[in-house]
Amino acid sequence: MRLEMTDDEIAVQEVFAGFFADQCPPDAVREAADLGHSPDLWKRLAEMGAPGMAVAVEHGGGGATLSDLAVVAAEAGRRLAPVPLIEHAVAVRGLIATDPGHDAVADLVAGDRIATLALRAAIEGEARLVPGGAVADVVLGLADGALVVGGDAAPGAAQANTGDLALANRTLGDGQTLAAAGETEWRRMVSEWQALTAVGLTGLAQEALSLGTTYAMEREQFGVPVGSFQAVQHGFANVATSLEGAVFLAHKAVWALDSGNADADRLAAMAFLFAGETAQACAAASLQYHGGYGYAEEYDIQLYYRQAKARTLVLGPPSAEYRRLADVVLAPDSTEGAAA
Amino acid sequence: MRLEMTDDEIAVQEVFAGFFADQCPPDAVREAADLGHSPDLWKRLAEMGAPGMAVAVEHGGGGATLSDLAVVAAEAGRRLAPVPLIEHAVAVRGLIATDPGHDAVADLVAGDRIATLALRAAIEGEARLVPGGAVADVVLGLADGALVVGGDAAPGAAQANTGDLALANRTLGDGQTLAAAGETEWRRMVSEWQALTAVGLTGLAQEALSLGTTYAMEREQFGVPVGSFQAVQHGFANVATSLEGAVFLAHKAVWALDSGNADADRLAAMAFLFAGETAQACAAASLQYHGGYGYAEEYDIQLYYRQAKARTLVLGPPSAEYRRLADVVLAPDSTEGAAA
Amino acid sequence: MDFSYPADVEAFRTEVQEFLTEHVTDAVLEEVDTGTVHSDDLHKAMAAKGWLSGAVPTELGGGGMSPLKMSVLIEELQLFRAPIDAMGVAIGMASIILELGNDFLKGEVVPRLLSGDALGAFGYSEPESGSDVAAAQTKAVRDGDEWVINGQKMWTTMAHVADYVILLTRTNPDVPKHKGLTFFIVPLDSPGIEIQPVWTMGYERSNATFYDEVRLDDKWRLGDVDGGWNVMKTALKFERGIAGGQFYSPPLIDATIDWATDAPAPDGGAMIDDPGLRESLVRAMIDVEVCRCFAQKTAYLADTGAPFGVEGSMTKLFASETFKKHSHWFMDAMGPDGLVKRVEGDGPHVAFVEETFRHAPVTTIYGGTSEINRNMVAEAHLGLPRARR
Amino acid sequence: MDFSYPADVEAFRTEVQEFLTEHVTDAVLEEVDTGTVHSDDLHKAMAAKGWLSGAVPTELGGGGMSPLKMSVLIEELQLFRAPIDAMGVAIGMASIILELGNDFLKGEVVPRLLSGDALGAFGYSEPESGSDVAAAQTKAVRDGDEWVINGQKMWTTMAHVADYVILLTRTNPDVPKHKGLTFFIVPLDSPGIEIQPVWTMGYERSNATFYDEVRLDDKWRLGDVDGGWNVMKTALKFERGIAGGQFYSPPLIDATIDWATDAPAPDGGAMIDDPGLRESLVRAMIDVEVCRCFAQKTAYLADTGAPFGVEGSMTKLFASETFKKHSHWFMDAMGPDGLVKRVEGDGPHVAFVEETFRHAPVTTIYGGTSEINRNMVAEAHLGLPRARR
Repeated sequence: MRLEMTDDEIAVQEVFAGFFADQCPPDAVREAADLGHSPDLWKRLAEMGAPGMAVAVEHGGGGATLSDLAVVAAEAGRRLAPVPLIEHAVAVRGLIATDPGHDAVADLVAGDRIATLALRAAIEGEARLVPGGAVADVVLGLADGALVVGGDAAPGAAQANTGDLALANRTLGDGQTLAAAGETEWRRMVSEWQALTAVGLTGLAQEALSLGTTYAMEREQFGVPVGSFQAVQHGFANVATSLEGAVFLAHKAVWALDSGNADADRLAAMAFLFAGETAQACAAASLQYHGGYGYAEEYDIQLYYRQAKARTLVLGPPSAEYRRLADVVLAPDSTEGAAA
Repeated sequence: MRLEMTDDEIAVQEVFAGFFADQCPPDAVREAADLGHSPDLWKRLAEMGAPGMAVAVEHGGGGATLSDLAVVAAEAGRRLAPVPLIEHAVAVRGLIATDPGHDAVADLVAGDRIATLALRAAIEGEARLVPGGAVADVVLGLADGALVVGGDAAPGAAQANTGDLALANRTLGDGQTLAAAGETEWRRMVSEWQALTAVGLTGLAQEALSLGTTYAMEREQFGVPVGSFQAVQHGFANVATSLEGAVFLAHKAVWALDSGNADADRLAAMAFLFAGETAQACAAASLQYHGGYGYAEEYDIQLYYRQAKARTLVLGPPSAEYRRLADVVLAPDSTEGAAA
Repeated sequence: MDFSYPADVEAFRTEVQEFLTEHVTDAVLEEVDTGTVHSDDLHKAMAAKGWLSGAVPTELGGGGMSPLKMSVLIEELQLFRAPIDAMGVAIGMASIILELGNDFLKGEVVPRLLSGDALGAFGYSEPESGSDVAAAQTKAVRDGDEWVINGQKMWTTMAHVADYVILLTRTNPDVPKHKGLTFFIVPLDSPGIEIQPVWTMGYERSNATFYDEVRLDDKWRLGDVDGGWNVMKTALKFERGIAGGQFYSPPLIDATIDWATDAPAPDGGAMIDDPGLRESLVRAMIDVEVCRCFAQKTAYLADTGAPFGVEGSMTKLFASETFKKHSHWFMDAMGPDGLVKRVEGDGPHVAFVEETFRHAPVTTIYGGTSEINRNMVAEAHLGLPRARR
Repeated sequence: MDFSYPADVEAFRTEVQEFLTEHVTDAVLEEVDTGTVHSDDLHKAMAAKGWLSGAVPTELGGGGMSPLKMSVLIEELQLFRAPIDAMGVAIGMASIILELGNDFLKGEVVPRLLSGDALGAFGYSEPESGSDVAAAQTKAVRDGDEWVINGQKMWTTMAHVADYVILLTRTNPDVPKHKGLTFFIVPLDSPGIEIQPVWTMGYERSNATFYDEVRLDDKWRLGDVDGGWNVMKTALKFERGIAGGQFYSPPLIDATIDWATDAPAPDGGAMIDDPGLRESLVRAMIDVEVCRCFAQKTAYLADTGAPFGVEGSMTKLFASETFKKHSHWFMDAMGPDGLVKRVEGDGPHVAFVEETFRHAPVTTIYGGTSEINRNMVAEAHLGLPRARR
């Protein structure tokens, strides 16, 4: 047991915290809003080796664990980085797991091409509102029970959306089949996406909360800082407490995936759902305690409010995921149960 | 339009506020806990004419409106009166509406015998956990689509329950049929019960809130009254605001029933659901701000906490009622719609 | 109690509905979607109906439309998604001038406001004073018969299309903050005024307005020198009677139902059959009924001449907080579909849930934050002591 | 991060589970249901296992069971619905005495507590001082080698079965309130002590204890005269390490699932298939996972010697507030069935949801209210200034 970052992880965190602070200030996020993607930021991330860092060395990757990648995901989330880093990483890992000789692997690991994952099964060959779909060269997804890799061209334009994400519909119907019965492989990728996105959402939430408490201590009304009112303090305390728990649970899910824990899928879904709600709650509290200014485009907290919602909803309606998870944990033959 | 009580209603309120304050102090509620009913209090209420007050004069009643009766229901709720006043009143009205010559009518109107209403359709002839069922001589209910009046004897003992209500199972299977297709008549009674109970719950909630704010101003910690902390004030303010709305909505539902408004059933269900949630929220806030003492049996707020829940749940799981109401307001041929 | 409306008010409601059906066209809604929450055609048509002057109290020379009728008008406007800001400012500003203004202002400004020829804007908030409005720092210094104004206002919504701003200024910095304030009606074409847009998450446009050596004849002063707080209290009194915000949710609920009727559910059927969504829709409809009760009670109190300030605070708190909650519920129900924004050519009915999600949070801020309203309910309704603030 | 437990801790968990499976019988659960949340058989069996003495830090002469093992023990006890109060008091009181007590107390009291032969009770709260514990007014006045104690304590849970109470008294009324406090270990059979039951909504029994001219030799004093606040800080340090409360919800969730598996749904099928209930159950399970993470992190911090006070506050706040929320959810799901109380002869597994509903609210009060914990999180975790309190 070690519930702190290793020295290596701390080193990675410092590098990427500095990287995103430099390369991805809020104005860069605003500039990338239309496409939901910054080619320049992606290029620099590729130079850092991030797109392939959690790919095995034998496939040209960095050989890092998901836990290592999660450290990067947290920093990317903190700065709302407009790049499909998590989608790309899990798609490439999934492609290699099913077709290690696929001719796109080398380019993808290097970050010269971009991969993504359709988070919901395609309907009549079409995967709707795929994150990173506006820019990905390679799209993995589930179509009629098969894991396929689709090859249509990236549209280069996002469907305009609440969170300025690179969402686009992509065709999977004419794709190449990686596994005829590929739901297990696809589910593994979705779980990795959920766990890493959960960590990313906690990074987002931490920054949202920090923006809120900082503003509340600077802003005075009635002669005292807004942050000195007990009602404001308690509002912050509630979401900060949930956030502390969300951070632990997200990292636990990533650890479970890394270590092959039987609970990994369940924990990943739980971590994602909880982190999504918590990130929204943190952003909402900080927005409220910004008063009118939070609502102004030039303030950053509104970016976090919108993106917390969008990064949660890209998976689907939360209630659908709660019910899917219920089917897992409440199955008659489940060994789960609350006290398990 | 008149959104205040009439002078007559104010007079009724004053009489019954005094009556319940005298005759139904918290200790009387505690003493009646096992049966969930105080025969003595019922007898005195009968002497006041309350059981038959909303029955037409031609049937020996007081000829009052439901709005008048609601004034009494609010005061009964405020003091947690352990009598099935609302159940009795709506059952008698329903009996007279379908069988005015029924031989129990005179006794019931006088309050010499007690009637009640099974709030959920009987299953295999058995109505479960009927409010007032432990003491009612006459039980109206729905069995296989028919409105029946059941004649089995009152058990004289309640199933012990969270809210110390006179709950008991009653047999309707061998009852007398009042209407072979009686769902409309039964639904009318349930709506009257919902609207009047909504008013009763707001009375309960007002007293619960008052207990809480009074205690919070008397109780000092850290040298100041607990009620001077902003977090406590905001907790109270939220539930007080809902309560103000619940009071209006409950009275609107009663008015709609009295005036034959087409929306009456819908408003009654809405008023009941909202008043139930609000009463629970008021009692919960006041309990919390009592600190440990609220939890002690000798303090009254715990009575309100338990009864707010019980008086809401006797109808059934709230989610079932929300969904039934959805079937009404979301029906394709409904003229409702939010903007209606 | 009797919740029925008098026959003349019901007839007025029908008249309003017919008017709005005709005038709140898709073109008007698209005009509003430019960010300036105003349609001049609609505003002038309402003025022509006599609804602006009608709303001014009889004793001030207005039409004395009853608070009940006003509440019905405001309710229907909201249900039709019509912009109401310009109406509220015009009526409010005209009423204040008629109650406290000089003959010049009454003659020059009021007729133009009530005919719809001129628009007003509120100039209370400043960068450093939002909820604490009495902390205003914009300076007005007397210079003979003139005043010289320097400072900055924030959230001067509609200033870029308006003709007048009702400006709160500090005329005496050496007394307690409530006692050194003075109001002016300022023509927005006065030299020295600069208006900068403030765009918001909800794509509404507000403004920051800058006042640099703006010179104003004393006739533009409203109320006594250093008597601004009394003017503010009068302004708040009028504003409460014309405040919207009670019926934010109905159009959102309707838009969600429209979507759900056609949207396929994951397991077949339509989303409108989803039990969770159905429960949410009913809960939201109940909240709307509560708002309807609050709005009716507030209007009733106003109609009978009773104070309705606390009822107004509760209405605002409940309506805006439930609206924000609903905006989350229905975004969530739509999932990824809810995220897709309207793009040019879509028309005003596409993506309304998404737009609402971005708009909703500000409703718990402007016109009195939820925190301020909770303070008010705790003190004025529950009798709790003033908490530190 | 690595969330796996060391092999010896996993082995210990298995040992605990086997022990509890054997010892937490229905008879024990029924004994607890008398209202005194204690089973002497279970307590003594745990003492015999060495788990009481084991929990005392090595440097104080105890077994030095690691915080990780302690957390596993406390987790499993809660999952088995076993009473833990007596264990917590015994370990806490023994540890404080070993750290700060004199030789007499170490020799007389500690062995009896750790063997399970004697039970302790906490005597901090008073009628007028709950969260504000330092405001204690129970007086101790020196009289030669003796002290004379007069006053009243509230919430002295288990005092009616206990042998000792750790009593917070005021020995100097003329200094700031934190500086005039002194602790004593008081034998509960001392002349002048009266114990009155305080029954609660949850049917647990607590006590009010009255001290009337209770005379005590100075050897029963714990720590310095007027040094009580330091003793309190030590006590809180030990209590945090043995605090339960993280796993209230799992037995409730399991009881709900048991009920729902058999309960018919209104439209046919079983309630366990109801989508709304399924979503609630999953949400509650997620909250439990979060509590599990909090508990593990707190134990980990303790294990590494790091401070864990803020983590403890967050754990308590989150676990108790979600538990109370869950208690409402599942009562509501059961509807009228949820209201029916267990009656004599039903056994300890019937109506657990109902009992939980009555018990849950106190968990957001005792051991630090949610309000106090929010203050703590705001100040110590978020660095916000001390609000007025």
